[in-house]
Amino acid sequence: MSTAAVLLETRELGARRGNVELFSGLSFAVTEGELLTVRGPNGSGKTTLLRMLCGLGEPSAGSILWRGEAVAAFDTALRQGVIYFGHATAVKDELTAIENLEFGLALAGLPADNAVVEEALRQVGLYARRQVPARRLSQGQRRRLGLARLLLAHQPLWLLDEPGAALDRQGLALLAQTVAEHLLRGGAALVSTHQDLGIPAARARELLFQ
Amino acid sequence: MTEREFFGPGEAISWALRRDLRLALRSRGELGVALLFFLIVVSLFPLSVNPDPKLLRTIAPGIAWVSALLATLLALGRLFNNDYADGTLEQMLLSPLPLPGIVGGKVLAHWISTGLPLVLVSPLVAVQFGLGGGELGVLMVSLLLGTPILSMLGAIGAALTLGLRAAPVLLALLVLPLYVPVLIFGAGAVEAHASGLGAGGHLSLLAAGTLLAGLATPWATCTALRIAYE
Amino acid sequence: MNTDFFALGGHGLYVWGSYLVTALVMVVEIVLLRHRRRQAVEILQQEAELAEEITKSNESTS
Amino acid sequence: MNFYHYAAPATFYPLAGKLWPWFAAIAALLGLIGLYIGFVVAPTDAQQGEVYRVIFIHVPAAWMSMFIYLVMAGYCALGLAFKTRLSAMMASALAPTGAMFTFVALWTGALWGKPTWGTWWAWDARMTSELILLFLYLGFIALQSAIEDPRRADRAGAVLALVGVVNIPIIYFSVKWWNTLHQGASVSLTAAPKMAETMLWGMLIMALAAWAYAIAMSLLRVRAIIIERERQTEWLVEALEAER
Repeated sequence: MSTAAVLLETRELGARRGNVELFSGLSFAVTEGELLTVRGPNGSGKTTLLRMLCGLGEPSAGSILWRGEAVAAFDTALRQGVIYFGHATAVKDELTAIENLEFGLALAGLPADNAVVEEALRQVGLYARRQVPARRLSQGQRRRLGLARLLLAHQPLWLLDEPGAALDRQGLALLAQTVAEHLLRGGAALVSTHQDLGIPAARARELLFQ
Repeated sequence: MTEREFFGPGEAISWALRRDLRLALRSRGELGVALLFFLIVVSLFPLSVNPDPKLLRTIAPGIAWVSALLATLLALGRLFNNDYADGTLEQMLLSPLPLPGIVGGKVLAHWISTGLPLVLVSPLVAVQFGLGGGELGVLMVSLLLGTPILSMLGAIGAALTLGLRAAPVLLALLVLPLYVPVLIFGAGAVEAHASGLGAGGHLSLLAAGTLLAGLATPWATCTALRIAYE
Repeated sequence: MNTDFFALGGHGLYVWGSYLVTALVMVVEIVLLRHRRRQAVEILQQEAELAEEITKSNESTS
Repeated sequence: MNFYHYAAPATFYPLAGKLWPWFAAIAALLGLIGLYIGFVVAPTDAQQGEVYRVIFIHVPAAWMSMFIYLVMAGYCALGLAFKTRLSAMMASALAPTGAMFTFVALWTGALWGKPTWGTWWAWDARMTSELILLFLYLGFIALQSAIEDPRRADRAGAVLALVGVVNIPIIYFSVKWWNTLHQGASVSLTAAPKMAETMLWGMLIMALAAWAYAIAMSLLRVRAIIIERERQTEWLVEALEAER
């Protein structure tokens, strides 16, 4: 087995929604350079798990460890080391594509200098629309804006919830490439998806939810 | 693959301030509504009581303050709701930037875009109600010192009612009782000045209140926001 | 007991009004509380019955 | 035998079941004694005549309304700090009783004020603060009932109660500063000699009765809350079975 460092670990993790148990006794670890794909039907708790892991919500049982240390919800270390890419795009209608990306990067604690931001927009194919208010972008283009943020992210762990939603084939390829490069740099990713994203990874595992 | 270790509150405040002010500028229409609401409510009072100049001058500060309270309340919905709906708020909670700083910056931006305009249009109230120059000055200073407290306390209520169906009504029920001291000192300052007692005491208490609220409320608001997600 | 006791120097209405409304509010509180408990227990029983039915139907189908 | 043992709903539910009848009995007994002192033993007041007898519920109700809010805030702080579910449940259980006492204090205050000062309502510091206290209680109850997830309801209510408890003295002093119309506090150490000793005793006993009543009510209510929250737990089904 590899000797890569463990980034995130869960021990006997459990979650409830109201009085219904979503999952329990979930223990796994994510190491550097590893891709963990979470699969399962709607309502099985995939999103709940991902939100819990980034600190948005407390488990009903068990614990989460970040680099070997137990962390609570909204833990500082977790907030510095993890990027969460959820259903909501966090794109502001009133701001232009370039402003959205700059504010998004700054919020994630990433440097947002102009040349880099423009290059990222060029890569996701939004350079021509960079000055357009986001209200006039399509759903897929909004997701691409999120992708541009990922391109520049250097948090070690990425939690991606249905990252392929609303993306066209070219967008999916770009997503796969971005995640693959992140893994090569020694990052790790936890991806919940229904599609096959075709991310090339040296070490990949699947987590199946019933 | 290293993460930056430290982010100061100044960075967070300036991020939220720049962003929310830019958003406010882009949606000026919405801001105008709160301001217009303030002016309409103020104008309703002389029509509902009696246009006797002496009476109007007596009730003017109270009316200006009650209207400011209501206008702030009306605008509070915007503080977190849009960010909640489009997912930006969860990114703020997950951001390595300190949350109290982000919240502080947001509240400051909210005050600049909704509270400060009220201060600036208050001379219109003075004209409508026949207030003298000195009284107007005290009214403006009291609004300037007091409306930040309204925004800061209101932020706690807005965070507590985040995403609830009954949020607007509930927000009023939660926040208005807490506004009582601000109302008393704010309106009282003008009265004290008019009766020759001097408004210094009232105004310094308002200033102290703003300072205290500025120190204490961001943390309460952050706790309330996190509770809404947990 | 005489009428003086209830009249309370002409202020009987105020005094008894206070005490009666207090008693009334307390009774209302107790009634609401009983209602709340009964409702909670009922929901609990309904849920238990529902769970039983589900297990039964599962047994019969399998 | 530790704090966490008794803080578990499973242990507290039967304990509360055993305790509440005692507090209810104490409340009834002390209430009867207090009423007897208030109406039979205590003499007619020289200045106010018979109407002062409202004091035997007005003052205890006003004390309880403030005391319960403080206790509630204390439970809320405990719940936020240690995430003990029971303390949050206790806070929710106390709120309606606190609101009830606040209403009683306002109602009896109005009925006392009319014959004594000739007005049902005056905007003095104590009455205004009491009114705002009622709004704070109602806001707390409304917020908790508007939130479906019990954990969020508990914690949001806790933040509100703590903000409220910081504000109550500020509200009180601001209103006091604004208007000092009312007579001074009826019971304070310096003013005590003004009042006949029997009156004081009556009032204290009534206050103790109100205190026991509040405990009995909150214990009963916390039991109902536990039933609502702990639905599928085995111990609860057994406990309910045993009670039948």
